Amino acid sequence: MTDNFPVLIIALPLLVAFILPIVSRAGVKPRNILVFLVILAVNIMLLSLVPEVMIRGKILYSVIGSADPARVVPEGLTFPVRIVLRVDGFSLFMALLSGFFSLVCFIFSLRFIPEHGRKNYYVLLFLLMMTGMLGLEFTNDLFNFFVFLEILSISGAALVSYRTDRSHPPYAGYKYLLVSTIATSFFLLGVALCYAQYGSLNMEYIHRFMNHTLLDRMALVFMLAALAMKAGAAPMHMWVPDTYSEAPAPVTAMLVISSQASLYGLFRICFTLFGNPISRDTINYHTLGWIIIIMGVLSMFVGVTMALVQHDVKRLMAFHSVSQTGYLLMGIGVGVAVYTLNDGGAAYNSYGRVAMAGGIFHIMNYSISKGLLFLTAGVMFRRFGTCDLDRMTGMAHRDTVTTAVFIIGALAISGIPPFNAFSSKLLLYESVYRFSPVLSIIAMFVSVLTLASFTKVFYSAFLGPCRSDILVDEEPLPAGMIAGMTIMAAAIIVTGFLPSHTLNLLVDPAISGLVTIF
Amino acid sequence: MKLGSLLSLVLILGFLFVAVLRLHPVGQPLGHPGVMKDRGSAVTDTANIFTMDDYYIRNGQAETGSNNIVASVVFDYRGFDTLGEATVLFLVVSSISMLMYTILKQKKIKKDHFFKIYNFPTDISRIISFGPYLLYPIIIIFGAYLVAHGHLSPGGGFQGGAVMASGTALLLISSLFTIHIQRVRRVFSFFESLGLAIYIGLGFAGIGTSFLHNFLAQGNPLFLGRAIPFGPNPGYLNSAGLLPLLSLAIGIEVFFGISVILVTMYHVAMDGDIKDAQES
Amino acid sequence: MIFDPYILLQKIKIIWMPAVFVSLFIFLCLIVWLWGRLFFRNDYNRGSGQVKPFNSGNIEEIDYPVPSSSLYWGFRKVLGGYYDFMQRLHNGDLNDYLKWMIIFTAVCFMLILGGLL
Amino acid sequence: MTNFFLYITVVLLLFFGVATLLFKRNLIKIVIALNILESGVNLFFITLAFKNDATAPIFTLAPDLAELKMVLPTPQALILTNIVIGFATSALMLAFAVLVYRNNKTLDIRKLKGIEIHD
Repeated sequence: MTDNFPVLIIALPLLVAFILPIVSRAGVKPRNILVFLVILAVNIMLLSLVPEVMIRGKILYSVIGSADPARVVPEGLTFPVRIVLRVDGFSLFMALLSGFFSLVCFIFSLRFIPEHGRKNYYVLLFLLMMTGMLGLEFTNDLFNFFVFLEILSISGAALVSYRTDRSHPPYAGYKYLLVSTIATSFFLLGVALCYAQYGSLNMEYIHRFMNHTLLDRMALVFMLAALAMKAGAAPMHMWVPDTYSEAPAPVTAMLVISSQASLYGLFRICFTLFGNPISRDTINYHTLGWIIIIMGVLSMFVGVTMALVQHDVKRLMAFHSVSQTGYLLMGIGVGVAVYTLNDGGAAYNSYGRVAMAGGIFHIMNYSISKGLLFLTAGVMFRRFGTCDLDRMTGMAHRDTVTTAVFIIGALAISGIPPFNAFSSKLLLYESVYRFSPVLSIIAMFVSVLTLASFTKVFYSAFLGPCRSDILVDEEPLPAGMIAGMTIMAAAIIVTGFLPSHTLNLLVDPAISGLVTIF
Repeated sequence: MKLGSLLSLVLILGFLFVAVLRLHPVGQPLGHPGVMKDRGSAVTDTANIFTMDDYYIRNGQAETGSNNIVASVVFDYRGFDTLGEATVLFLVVSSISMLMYTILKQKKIKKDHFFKIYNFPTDISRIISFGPYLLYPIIIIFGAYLVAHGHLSPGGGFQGGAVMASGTALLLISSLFTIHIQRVRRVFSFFESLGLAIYIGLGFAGIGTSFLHNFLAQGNPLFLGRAIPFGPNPGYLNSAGLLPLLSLAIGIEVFFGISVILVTMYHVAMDGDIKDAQES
Repeated sequence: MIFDPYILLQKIKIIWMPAVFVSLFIFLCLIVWLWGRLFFRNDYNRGSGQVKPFNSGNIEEIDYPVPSSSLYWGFRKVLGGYYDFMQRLHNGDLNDYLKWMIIFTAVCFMLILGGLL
Repeated sequence: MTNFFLYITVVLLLFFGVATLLFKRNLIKIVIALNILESGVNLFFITLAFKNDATAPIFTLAPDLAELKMVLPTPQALILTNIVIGFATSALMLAFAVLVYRNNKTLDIRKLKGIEIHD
């Protein structure tokens, strides 16, 4: 039965989503219980894959529809003929994050989103968004990747415009969908170019026979541009604040992790698809790495400087996600740049791998703390009915839990010890310094500005006199919201205090899964 | 900015033209010329097969029992993609229902109001008001034919479903059917879920081997499991195992899904017209 | 390859142990607190006017908190040119967003395909 | 060069689609441009699958095996998927456009861009 877990993880939420319109006629409670159970089941199945994949380092394959699901390539052939799911360290790492986020955000949105006829659709789209992420992370087939990317973007766009009664959200949804659709169209063009030469859509097969011809490079550029845009990297990041600021808070947290899923796709493309340095005439990995690094540095700088002057709290945090995405890109970019340097792998082993460890570890740390901060932004919105920091004051008098978790999240994302992002940022600074000192200095500077802008949020929203005349909702927070935020904060503290265990258990297998192709 | 983007566009165009020269000439794709040679009765023949497409053409009939190789690719070899695509359609139907929820839940449009706006059906031509009633059964039967013969001839669940949904569009623009939109939408969305549930349920039925495994293909001829030889043949309705069933499920889903989209959009348009009429 | 973070961190001459850091931090806090209790001035009275913040100028006009859009105004003013430029880019125009993507694609084409670098 | 006629059509379709996306300012026209782009990609796939003097990959009532040639089946399956996805995306985008129009009474990007400027 364990052989079927990779496909069950995707198929079970799909089944529940399909019957959800019928179930939700029975009432709110059965619907919530069913959805909660299925998200929990997905998480349990993901955790049950951990010993096999993470500890024993096995790569699980599941061929959908085949008579022998464990055999990827049929006998007598050199290529797979069906869609193959591949669970390695990196995909399981990202899938664990997605599952965790879905659970927390679902708990948070149980009471945060008011009960309304539309909430049925909200739950449904939420479930499908999770499925899209998981499918995108597990699949080893380029076209299947495209399909799941499309599922992810459509559900995201619909959820962004959940508050249709206000004038901005539909336009924000339109923007998100347009950007995603163009990205996926470009991606599909790249897929077509690959298919034209190799006659296959399987990533590992294409990797094995990769020639790095002109067409391959063209496909690489199309995929790179598409996924970087989807992930919100620097010159193409302008849609991020516009859409993140209009979505409800749990959806924004999900959007954070979904942009990480696109980033996952980008890294996969760089390594799993094009990362074969064996053939004669390869692409210049140094150039590719520097493109990613420059994209990352631009994202960091532009994101944080723009965040500093915002006074819409969600817009501020959205600019921060742009800037933190830069860290990830920088770490992986250094890894790509030294991946095939002509020194026998010395640079890669001494600091390239550390930089990648920092980058991948920071994916986890950043998304958890940023998710937490977006959830607290949801609390602010609930209290004051607006996201404008000018009209907020004195939340610390009333919501002590929110204040505490906000402090934890803000300190964590600014890289203050002993929270988790410090260890990943430390790894990044130290290794990137060996590669190019300027990058490291910029990264530290950006960290300082991050702390400055969160100080601003803390000052405006939490400090100051407690005024009940500007509050729109004075009820104490529901247990679900507090539980969601507390789980996130606990995750920050646990990973912050056990960085070496997290690195060993999760990040190292992730790098192995990303770099090693059989 | 404008100039820069225009220059970039032209540059990309130039690179694409260069790329075109590197692609294989039109009409000569990858593949082995021996793929069409006669073969024995083995289920899987892997001699002289070097690309995925050759594999499908040579073994699709024996493995899935479907004469239409595209259908066997869509529903068997890449059935998971089809599931994703059906999910996309379902997703869009749900999204549109969510976005238009407040508009759809407004109080019902009164009959006389409706007639006042559309001058309907008093000064409409007989052909438009009664023609659809004649055409509708024909369209539905043609769509159903496409769905049922998906594994034998051009067509399949998506095409047949889309054809049937065009019947809904015809009814919408021409008949009194539109007054009963509210009740009809719920029924449609129920059947849409049902179609998808059938598809994924058939997928789960094969989970003993693997998800979406075509376990009926080489089984009893009574249950769609008739084996067919390689090469041209007249086609048998009781072949191809799960394929006709999956095709049927997708046909149901697409028909009702597109119908829900059409009905919702039509309702929204009508609502806008009423608002405009009230404002003017 | 062995991937022990301690080895890894020693390679780059850094050892990071959160537990040690936190205990050290608490220990230092204790020392500072003790030092303050022992050697700081004792003539600070809670009930008196000493606790009020000192505001120069007209006190009646500043009994409200500074709005957050006025925070960091010096930063904003010094880098005014930069911010004006950036805000022109983030103006919400969809076409501009897509233009940036096309420009990025073209630059990548030149760098990776054209081999400019 | 006649061999490449279809490819050149694909390139031109892509070019016009992207150019329309960049320089048109109406939300509905942008949806149309996306459809043009998607048709370009679809045509590209079909062109890749084309084989000279070949029939559709269907064995029902096909010519004799000796003179039978078939186009590649996979791209046809892929574009079938892509067409449905493209249809679904355009439907959702048009729904968004309807809502934008109802809320803001305009479909012009230049007029819409003012609605969410924050300092």
